[in-house]
Amino acid sequence: MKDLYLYFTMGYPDMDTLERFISLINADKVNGIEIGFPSMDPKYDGPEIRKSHSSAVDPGRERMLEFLKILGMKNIPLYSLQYYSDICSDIEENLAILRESGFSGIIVPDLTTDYFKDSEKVIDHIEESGLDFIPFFSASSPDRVIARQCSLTSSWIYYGIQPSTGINMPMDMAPGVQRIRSIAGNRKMIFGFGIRNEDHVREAVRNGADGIAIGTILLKYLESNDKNGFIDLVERMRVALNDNS
Amino acid sequence: MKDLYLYFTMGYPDMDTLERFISLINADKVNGIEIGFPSMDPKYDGPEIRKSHSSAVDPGRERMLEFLKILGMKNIPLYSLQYYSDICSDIEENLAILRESGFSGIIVPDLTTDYFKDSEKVIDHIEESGLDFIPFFSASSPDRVIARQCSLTSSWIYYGIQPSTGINMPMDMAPGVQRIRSIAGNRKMIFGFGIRNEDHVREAVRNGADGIAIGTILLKYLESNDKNGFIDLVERMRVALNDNS
Amino acid sequence: MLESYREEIIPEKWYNIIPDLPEPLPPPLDRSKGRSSIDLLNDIVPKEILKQEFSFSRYVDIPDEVREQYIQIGRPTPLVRARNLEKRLDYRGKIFFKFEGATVTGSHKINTAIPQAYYAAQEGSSGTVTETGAGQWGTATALASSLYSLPCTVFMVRISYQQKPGRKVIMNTYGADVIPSPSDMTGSGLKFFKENTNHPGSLGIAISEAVEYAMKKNLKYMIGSVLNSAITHQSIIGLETIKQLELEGEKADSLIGCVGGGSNFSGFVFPFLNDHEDMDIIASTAEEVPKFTRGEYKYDYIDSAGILPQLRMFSLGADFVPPKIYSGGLRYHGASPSLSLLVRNGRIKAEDVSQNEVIDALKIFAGTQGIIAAPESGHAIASALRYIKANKNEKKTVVVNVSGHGLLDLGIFEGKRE
Amino acid sequence: MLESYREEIIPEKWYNIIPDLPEPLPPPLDRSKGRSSIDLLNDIVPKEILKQEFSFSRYVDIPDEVREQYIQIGRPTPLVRARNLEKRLDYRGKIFFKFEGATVTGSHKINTAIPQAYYAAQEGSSGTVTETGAGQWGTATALASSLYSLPCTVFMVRISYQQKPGRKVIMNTYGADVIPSPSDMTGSGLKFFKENTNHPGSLGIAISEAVEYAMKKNLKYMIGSVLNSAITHQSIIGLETIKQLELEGEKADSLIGCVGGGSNFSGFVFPFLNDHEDMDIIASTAEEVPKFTRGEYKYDYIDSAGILPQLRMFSLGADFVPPKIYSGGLRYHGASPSLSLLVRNGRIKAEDVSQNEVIDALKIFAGTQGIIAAPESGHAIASALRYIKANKNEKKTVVVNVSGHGLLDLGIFEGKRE
Ligand SMILES: Cc1ncc(COP(=O)(O)O)c(C=O)c1O
Ligand SMILES: Cc1ncc(COP(=O)(O)O)c(C=O)c1O
Repeated sequence: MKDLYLYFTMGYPDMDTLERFISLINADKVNGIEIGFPSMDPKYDGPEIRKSHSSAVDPGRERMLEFLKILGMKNIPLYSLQYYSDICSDIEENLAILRESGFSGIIVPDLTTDYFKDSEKVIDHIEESGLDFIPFFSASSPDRVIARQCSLTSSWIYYGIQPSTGINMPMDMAPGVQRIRSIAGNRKMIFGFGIRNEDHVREAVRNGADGIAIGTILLKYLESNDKNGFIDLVERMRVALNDNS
Repeated sequence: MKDLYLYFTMGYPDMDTLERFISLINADKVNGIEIGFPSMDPKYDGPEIRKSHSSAVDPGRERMLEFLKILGMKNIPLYSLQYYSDICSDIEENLAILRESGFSGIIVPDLTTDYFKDSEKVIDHIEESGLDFIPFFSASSPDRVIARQCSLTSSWIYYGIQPSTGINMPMDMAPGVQRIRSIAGNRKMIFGFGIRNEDHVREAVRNGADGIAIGTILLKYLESNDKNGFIDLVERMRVALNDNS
Repeated sequence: MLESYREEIIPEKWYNIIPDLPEPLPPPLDRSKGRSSIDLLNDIVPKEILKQEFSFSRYVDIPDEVREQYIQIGRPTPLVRARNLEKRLDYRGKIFFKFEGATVTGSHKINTAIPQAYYAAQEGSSGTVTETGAGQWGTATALASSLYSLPCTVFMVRISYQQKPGRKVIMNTYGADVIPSPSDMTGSGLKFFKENTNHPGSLGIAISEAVEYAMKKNLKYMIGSVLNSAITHQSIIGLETIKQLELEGEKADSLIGCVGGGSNFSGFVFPFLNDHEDMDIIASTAEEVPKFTRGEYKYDYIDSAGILPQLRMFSLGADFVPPKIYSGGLRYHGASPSLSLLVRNGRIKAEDVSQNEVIDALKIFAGTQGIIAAPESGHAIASALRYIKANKNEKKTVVVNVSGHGLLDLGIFEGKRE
Repeated sequence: MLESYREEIIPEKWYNIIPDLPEPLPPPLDRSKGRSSIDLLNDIVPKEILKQEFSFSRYVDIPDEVREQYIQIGRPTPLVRARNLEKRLDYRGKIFFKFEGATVTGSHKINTAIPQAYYAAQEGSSGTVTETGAGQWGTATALASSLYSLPCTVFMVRISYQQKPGRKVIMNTYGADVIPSPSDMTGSGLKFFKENTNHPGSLGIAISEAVEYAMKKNLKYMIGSVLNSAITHQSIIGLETIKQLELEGEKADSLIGCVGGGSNFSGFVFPFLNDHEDMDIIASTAEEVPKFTRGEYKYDYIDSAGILPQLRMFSLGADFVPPKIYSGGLRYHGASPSLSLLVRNGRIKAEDVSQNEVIDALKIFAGTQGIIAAPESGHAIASALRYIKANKNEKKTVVVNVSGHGLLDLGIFEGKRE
């Protein structure tokens, strides 16, 4: 069985809608939920998710903690997606909140690119705090960075197929995946960025994905409050994933 | 013993002087005399011999025959040097005169260069008339021309060291001579053109000359009527020749 | 065996350094509000090029057809021991130069023009468009397009258009249309053209025009430098050099090249990096365009108009209009991200050279090796002369990439200073 | 192994055809009244060159130092299978071209300039002087002189001086002085200069000036073509080609080249002649300088003033002033004696090509092989195109000598007809 991870931006389109959609998620079908915390500059995201960051409604601290509590009760592993530029000043508190809300791990897309010198220290710190640091790799990750991060962590690996979320560039997936596999061994790899339909899912699986993460394609359902469409999409993705497993 | 050949232009500086100098020649020291018959265009000769052609006094037929008769009595082999352009119209009579005057052979410097197509016919004709056709070769003679002329003739070979008479260009004598030797075998080779002093003689002999021919350097003795100088020169050339043999 | 000699030197795969970098490469950045500026490339760049751009395979197969064209256009280019120059400098080490000016179009630019045109043709494109500074890239694009019967349009930085009429003649001879930039044919051009109809232009502006024109006319945009796919194609320079040095039984101690967008330098140097930890590597830039020494390492636009994505690189600002120096190919505000990363990280040393120093270096090189090198390449040569002077007593093996010939840039030899 | 590859292709000896000619070569003729015009060469030509000129060895050792310089200046030059051209012409045979434009000075001329300058330097000369038509020979002389630190003066046919300012810049860059000819610096020049200070000049006049200047200033006169020593040096073209074809497992059926004084053509073709009895060999000349088709086979002067000896050759008359065509290097009234002999004897076929046909051929070649060939070489290419058309259905292996590049002769591509 392959994994299905869903991505949401905190506060988008608003807290109530978001909560309603989260409540539709069935732990039988979905293996993980990623919550993106709105960033002033979500630079490695595509236009659609970027828009979700800038349009997200700020819930305030109270409301946010409440939301996280609800999330924590769903019995689905939770992962935060946060830019290091946003959390670096406040990392202790951030980690505490995540841990207390039952998060399993944290994805930091800009850590190794923009803060390479600090990255090992930060990874150690996160791991020591009791959260998993989820390595984020892409076809452009250098061998030595992959090897190093694998040695510092033990969780699954987030593999970004596309250069940013929500876009779809022609891609030869095999070489990048094979290279990471040859270094990371059998660690679980979840593929994300740019998965928009069942063909993309099947291609990811064919290329060795242990699961997929989707985000951009969910946005329109939340925006139009189309719950059936959302449920249907999750179902179709699930089927496409199983199709190959 | 190497051979020494002397060259004179008929009628230069005048018949009397020429005759007087010829009479100084000793058959012990000189192995052949070449007589150049003045040409309207002695093109393969250098400026000095060319001047001798243009300044030569025309003796008239009678006087010429008389001179040739005297020559014939010297008991030294005689060779004519004639441009084919001058004799082609009258070749029968020319050959008859030479034969009757006791000439041994004939050198035709322009035959193979300017009348290549006719050359074999002409050579045959000369040989059949009872005179030797003396092949004239130089470093520029092609292999096949050398081979062909050698097969049509049996006399010695005239080897022109320099591109024309009376000049002295830097020269690497060995390769040309060796090439001709490799085709002509042991045929006697007399080297001429540009021999002006004993060093030249020794160089020729060192390079395999069986003898040498001199002409341009004789001119000044005839012009100044310097008989002792002439005798002395011939003597010195003889010594230089023997020096190496 | 001749062919097999060539085939022995010409590699079968291009090399892409990204998987071997010491740090991850910051990805291109999409700052656009509407349509993704990365996604936009789908319309104007051949699919196969985008695949290469975004797949980051360490080795990329060179199609047989492209290898064949590499031979046709003069590859492998010679690696020559510059014995005359060594003598003149009284240098007891060794100086080699790789001469990309030996290609038929006169520079390394053809190395990437050919695969780009090849893929464009394979994918049924109706034509190509690009910008050119020095004229070398336009020339390469024009020929490559001609080889695949693709109509070609070139936006040429106006100052070069005026200084190098010969380049235009050659591009026309290859069948291309050449338009001085900024022009009134695109929005990005018109903006500057209206200000000053004799605006000298810049590569940044010309890129904007070419990209806009590609979108408008549904043409393929040819990538001259900066982007990783172009740099990957240029790896043929370094791969050949490694093989050639190996065949000569030599080992490089120092590599020196010039940097405009970074393609010839990176293509030359990158294949060496893995196995040669202790080499001196020097990137030579123009004092008038001091991207590494005075630029900032930041995300900045590829083009002046900001149509294309941003890249993390050393940059003087996408709106920087460089002075009119002879080295037209160095008049670019940035340098490719991978190279920028390695300069920032200290693996590659960067230095600026003035035009006067370049002129002197070009003259010494001409008088000894007989080669009229391109002004751009003159920076590499000048840096090599500096390096040799500074290491006079060490017997180093210095390898310089001479990216092009300067037979169409003779102004620099006439004592006319810009 | 790289060096050894080069050394495998570059011969150890030059080849001199004279001993292998079917007929004896008529010697140079000395029509001078005073001092022998042959003997005069002793003053102005290096001894070693005269030795080669008059010794007629079939093989002449190339000094090690000269072989080394041959590598420095870009030898061996490439032999390329012109696959793009074959495709364009839909030809089922094979077309190869030997590209002498790949030398650093851009033509075959450097092949003889180097040994001449080398011997001049060895013999302690104080400088060199020569003439140039297209500018290619002057460029080669300038560089070769620079390599041996010899001051160099070049008399450049005025029409070329005006049409090709770039050539002057390059010669100056190599350190040579360039004087438009006819000039007022010599008696032979002054004669024409007084008539018309803008006299277009001719190679014949420029040769006279250079020879006169050499005598006056005690310099070595560099022989650009026509004389046998220069042709012997050029045999490196054909010797390399033979080796390269052999390594490719190919056999030439046809050889095609262009003829000015005859040096590139003879150097290319002669080494083949002995072993290839049934090859088609075509010498291509300019319709405007139809030496073989309209000239006379006779003794004529090398130079206009008649300072040098006469040679037996096809000639349009030593005082012939050719029309101002782009192919400056073909504007010579005669052709070397050995070549003339072989044309007269029928072994080599000669044909004239018009400037318009050349322009078309150059464009086809540029568009397919990417090479901007010299206008002179355009004649060879045009003749090759004719030949291929005429032999469309035979699968011949045609080898064309492309004697130079035309990057400094772009006027011909601009549609400006002379
Ligand atoms: C001859 C030459 N060298 C170097 C460059 C600089 O470009 P890059 O840094 O991409 O090699 C150019 C660009 O036009 C060029 O023409
Ligand atoms: C490029 C080129 N080809 C051909 C020629 C003709 O000379 P030759 O017949 O001696 O090779 C010249 C002479 O300048 C030349 O520059």
